[in-house]
Amino acid sequence: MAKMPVTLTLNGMERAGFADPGQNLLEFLRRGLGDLSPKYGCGQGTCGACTVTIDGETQLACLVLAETTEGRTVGTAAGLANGAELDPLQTAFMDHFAAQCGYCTPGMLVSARALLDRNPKPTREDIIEAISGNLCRCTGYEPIIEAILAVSEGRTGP
Amino acid sequence: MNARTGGFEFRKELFADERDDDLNEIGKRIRRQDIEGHVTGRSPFYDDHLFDGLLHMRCVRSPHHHARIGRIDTAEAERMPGVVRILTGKDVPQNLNTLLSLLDFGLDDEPVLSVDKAAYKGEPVAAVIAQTEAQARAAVKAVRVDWQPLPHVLDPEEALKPGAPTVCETYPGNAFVYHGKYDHQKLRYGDVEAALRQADHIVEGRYQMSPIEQAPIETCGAISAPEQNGRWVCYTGTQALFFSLGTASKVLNLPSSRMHFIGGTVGGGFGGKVDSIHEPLSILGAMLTGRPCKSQWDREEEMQVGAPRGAERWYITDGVMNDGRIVARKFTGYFDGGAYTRLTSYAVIKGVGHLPGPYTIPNVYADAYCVYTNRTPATAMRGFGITGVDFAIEAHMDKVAETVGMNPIELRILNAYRDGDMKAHRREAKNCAFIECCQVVAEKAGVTISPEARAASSKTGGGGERARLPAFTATDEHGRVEGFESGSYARKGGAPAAPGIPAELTPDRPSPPTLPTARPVETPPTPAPAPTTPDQEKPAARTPQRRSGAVRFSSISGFRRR
Amino acid sequence: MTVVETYPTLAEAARAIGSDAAYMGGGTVMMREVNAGEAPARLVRTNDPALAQIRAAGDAISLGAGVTMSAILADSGLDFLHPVARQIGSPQVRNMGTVGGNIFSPHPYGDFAVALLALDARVTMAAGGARPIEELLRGRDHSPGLVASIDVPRPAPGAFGFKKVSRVKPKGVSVITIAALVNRTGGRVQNARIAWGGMGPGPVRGAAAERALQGQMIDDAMLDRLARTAAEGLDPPTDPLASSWYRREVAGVHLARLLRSMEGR
Amino acid sequence: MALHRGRGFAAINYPIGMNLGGDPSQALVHSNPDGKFTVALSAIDLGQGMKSVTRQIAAETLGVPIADVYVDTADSDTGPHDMGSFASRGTHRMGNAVIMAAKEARSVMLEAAAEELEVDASDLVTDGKGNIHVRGAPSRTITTMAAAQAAQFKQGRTIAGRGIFLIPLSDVNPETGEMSPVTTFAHAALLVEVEVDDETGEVAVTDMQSAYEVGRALNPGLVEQQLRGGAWMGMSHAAWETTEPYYPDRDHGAVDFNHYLMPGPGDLAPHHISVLERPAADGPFGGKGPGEMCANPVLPAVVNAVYDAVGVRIDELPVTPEKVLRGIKAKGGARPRQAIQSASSAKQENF
Repeated sequence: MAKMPVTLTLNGMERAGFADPGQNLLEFLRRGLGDLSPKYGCGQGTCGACTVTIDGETQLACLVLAETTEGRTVGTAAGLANGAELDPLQTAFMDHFAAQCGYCTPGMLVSARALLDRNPKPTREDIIEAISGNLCRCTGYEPIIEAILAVSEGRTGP
Repeated sequence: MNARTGGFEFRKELFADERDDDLNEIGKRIRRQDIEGHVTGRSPFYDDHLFDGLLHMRCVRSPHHHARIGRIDTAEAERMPGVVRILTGKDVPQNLNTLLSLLDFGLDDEPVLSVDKAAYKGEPVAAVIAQTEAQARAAVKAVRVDWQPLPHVLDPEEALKPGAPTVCETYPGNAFVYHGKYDHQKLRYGDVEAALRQADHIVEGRYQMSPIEQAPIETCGAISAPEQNGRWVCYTGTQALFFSLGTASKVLNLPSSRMHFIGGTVGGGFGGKVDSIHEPLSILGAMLTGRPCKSQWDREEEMQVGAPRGAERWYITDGVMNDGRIVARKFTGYFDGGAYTRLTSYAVIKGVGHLPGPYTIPNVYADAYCVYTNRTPATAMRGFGITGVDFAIEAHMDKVAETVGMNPIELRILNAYRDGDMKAHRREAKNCAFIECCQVVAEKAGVTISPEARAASSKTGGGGERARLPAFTATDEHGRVEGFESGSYARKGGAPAAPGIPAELTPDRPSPPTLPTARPVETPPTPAPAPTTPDQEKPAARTPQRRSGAVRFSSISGFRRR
Repeated sequence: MTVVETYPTLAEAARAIGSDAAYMGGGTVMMREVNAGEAPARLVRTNDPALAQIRAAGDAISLGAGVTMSAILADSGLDFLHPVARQIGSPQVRNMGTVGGNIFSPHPYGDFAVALLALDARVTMAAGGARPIEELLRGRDHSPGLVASIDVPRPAPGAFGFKKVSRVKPKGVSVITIAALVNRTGGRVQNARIAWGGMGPGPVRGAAAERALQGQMIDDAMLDRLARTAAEGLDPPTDPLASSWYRREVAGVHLARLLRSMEGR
Repeated sequence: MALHRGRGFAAINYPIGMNLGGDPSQALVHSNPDGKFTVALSAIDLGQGMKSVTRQIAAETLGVPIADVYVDTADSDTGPHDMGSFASRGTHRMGNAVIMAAKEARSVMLEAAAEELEVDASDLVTDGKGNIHVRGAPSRTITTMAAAQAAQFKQGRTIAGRGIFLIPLSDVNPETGEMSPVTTFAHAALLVEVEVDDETGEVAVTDMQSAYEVGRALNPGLVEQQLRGGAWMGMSHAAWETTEPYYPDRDHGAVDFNHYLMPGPGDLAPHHISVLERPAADGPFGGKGPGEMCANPVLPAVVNAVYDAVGVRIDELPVTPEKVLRGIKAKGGARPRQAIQSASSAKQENF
């Protein structure tokens, strides 16, 4: 069974690996490239824990064939911070107790970042819509919504 | 939607004299220690440990609710690409366990991989180990099992009727056996029938709690690998590290010192990660292949094979006076345990100890059953043993309030337990705050309650008469079961097991040759003396009428049956 | 084990597909099968840029089969389809899921196809030729070939309505989906097209509702009658979301509410 | 053709810890030479905040700043035995074990400091900021770092402690059920407001007012996470979730999150929480465990509210639109009761 070489830009760096036929991007990122920030929650496209961006759009890595990302730009939660400097959303999640078990958090942050990138001043309803594909079982939603609102309104601290 | 977000109201004025609020770190809203790992995606969940050459394990499962297993033919599957090994029940050193055997609670009733029959849809009978998950999935389909379907039963009350199919041969009557003696756990406090005869109103109800999936976003699983020096490392999402270690030690017949369990960062549990399914399986896979091996449920398995909180059915009959006082409460409860015990037997006792809810009622009766049915075994889930019966009690209280024409909050305060009251399990209540919670909500929600209800307090009005045990308690031998030996919660005839983890596991047959590393189990050290009890509840003032059969069961901390 | 073949054009993909392969569009349905080991041994896909094209000439709109829900939402000329596209899946799924794929999505998915059915869309096949979507939906489980594009006539202002009933807000899957195209002559309904999701094995026309509407003025009494009879002749499924009984009971209620909201009542 | 508003009330108590006891937890605490402490446990953090709450408990007991303590869990080679994170036992059981271990370590630290300051250890206090000084004489002081260094390199002392907490296993009487279950109970009361659609049976939770008694909110942020999340889960159990929608029939069990129903962020109801603290005598700083009980009152409160709204008793969970609609039809229409309305809340809205 021939493996396919895949080269893509992951969080700003060119990365390459070999994908199995039919392998999804989630497995390729995690096992192939060692980016463990996207999480497996269902493999069915129903939980959002594997949310990444592909060419700037949020997608579900478990529903993307790894081989189709050749030459594309992929972003994950591991790339949110600028070096040691956290994204304001990450800081807000920390201050607002917007994570409990932390398993949905990377995907949630990718969705939240994508929202603020295209709509810096979302309403509460916009935020609800934007995170509706990211399940938090703990939950979680109220402080998450509040943390995203805080960033959009320029509030810092808890 | 305008939900108020963040923060809550502290009612610091309540119980202020019982508290020291002048502390440095306690009571402060301090960031979580693990939060930076969570928001950067660096927190190490069990599946975040990468191993070169990781093998993947997937199980062959029963498509039937209940079926005898004929031949399991793995020949074709073993020839499939990437398949390294296929395990069946004969590969498991001690292929029968019950989760709470570590507490000497219940009889071993559940195989790791079933050999003779499957008692629920989804029960595993073989485990394929392959180089990729896709290869394992493909090979699972190629394993041929001769299934001979058997009649099945899915409703717990049906399962208790004579002639119902036996689900779990360990308990032929389809009910867990308590104290080697009864097919249910009893609670008898006072004389409920007499009190019901004198009550102004009888209020009856039947309540059904649904089966609930824990649904952590991280599915259950474990990765095990050969470590140095004849040990195995196991990265796990368990909720109970030593529970899983003890279970693995037992079913693998392997001393705990030969295993290294690492976990503690878990993507949600809610009770479903106590069952310790994947740890022994993945270690066994690593032992038999010499390579790292992962056992993990996909979402479909998590939802239908992973144990839910089982359904519960409760019947409640209350005797109520015109003024709202509840003078008698009678329960019959059926916990749907599924095909094997897991933790349901314990939840029944927890539920019985909780009755009749946060109320002081002079006559209480309960029969609570742990019933076997041909469905996925039930296990812990947030509130196990309590959530279902609280639903029943509090829905019932609403009917009682309607019957006597009383505000439902007042009704609860009128019947509430207070410091010093005697509870139905014959211990005094203390540290109560039920009345105050009711009062705070009534005030916040603008519900008018009587001056008496507003003035009530958990700290006053209890004890005295309310601390007295009933003058007479009606007991009975209904539900007597033969063939089990009295002396524990469920014990069949035979010598009692030795204490401690490994000794309980003493295999009754040689270890299979496939486990070259297995060694005789070590005898645990003599148990240490019990530490003093910190502030335990005061026992009831009066000795109950009968104590026969009461036991103290051994636990891994060294307590011995007396 | 699944092998994926990617072709530069739809025509080549159509020639390659054969009977042992499945076509993969946006992947939101098919990749789940791949992950579960349930997909056919061969998957065929294409990078054909034509599939992602949206063309509008007056009221005639053509959507390439590979147009995503997000692409529809980003096109202000397709405003009548926005309430439909917005209700498909989660934001992530809308960035992936395609119009063509939605036509073949099994219950409880395929809400966009319900809208296309009410709008009387015509489907152009890769092999050439066009046919009504209703015909394609009837035969969709029997390898009808690959879809190239879908022609959607723009409805008259206010004539098209869409409603998705779900248990989870804002993104639950469909208990019932309703699309209604209600054209009128002299205030009376003429040739209304009512399409249901969740009321049969796939998107189906609501014959009873269409009959009840024919030639009628829409008023409260008419809507009450419609609510009682709209589900006649339909055989909705029982699934974890709702029973057949429940769907039948409330289908007419939701249809009447949709029509009432289209009336601005 | 109407939305009916109803209010339902429920209140509960909840036993903390494994019911019958016999569930020990152990902890080890030790200091590095620079006075920074490691707490070694085998407890599990599955989101409830075990690492964080034990860190605060250790810092408080040791008398050092939170930043000087790190909790390491769960490695069976280094963390001593613990029964696990379930049954609301974590904070109560492990918290006590950590206190015991931290007290022992603290006493060695104070002895080391006493030797350096040439005073009696019983005269020393910590300021929680990294200093140890003589009670009433803050100028006679030594840092915890200096004390730890002295202990390690001059005095040969081990600043370390061991802790265990165990409530011994209780008997259970087969005839009467007499037992000594848990020693500690948390409490909660909750009033929920719903809107019921009498044509579709749909129920929306529109507001929740609650009071939770948690013994002691050791970290209000963590407590709030539990209470908000748990109440959401209670709402979910009340009206959405089940693995077997047609129980006891096993058909149609959900296998994904599209079919296993849970409320989405758009279903959130405002939840107004009040926290009461009646410390448990045997709880760590009085703390109980809020993690399980927070869900429980919501389930009955919702069915009681539905009855209040339309007069239909739903005695089988979950409260699906189908069950409500069948109930309404059996009664020949909604029968609003609105028995526990407040002055402003009772109203009926037409479409």
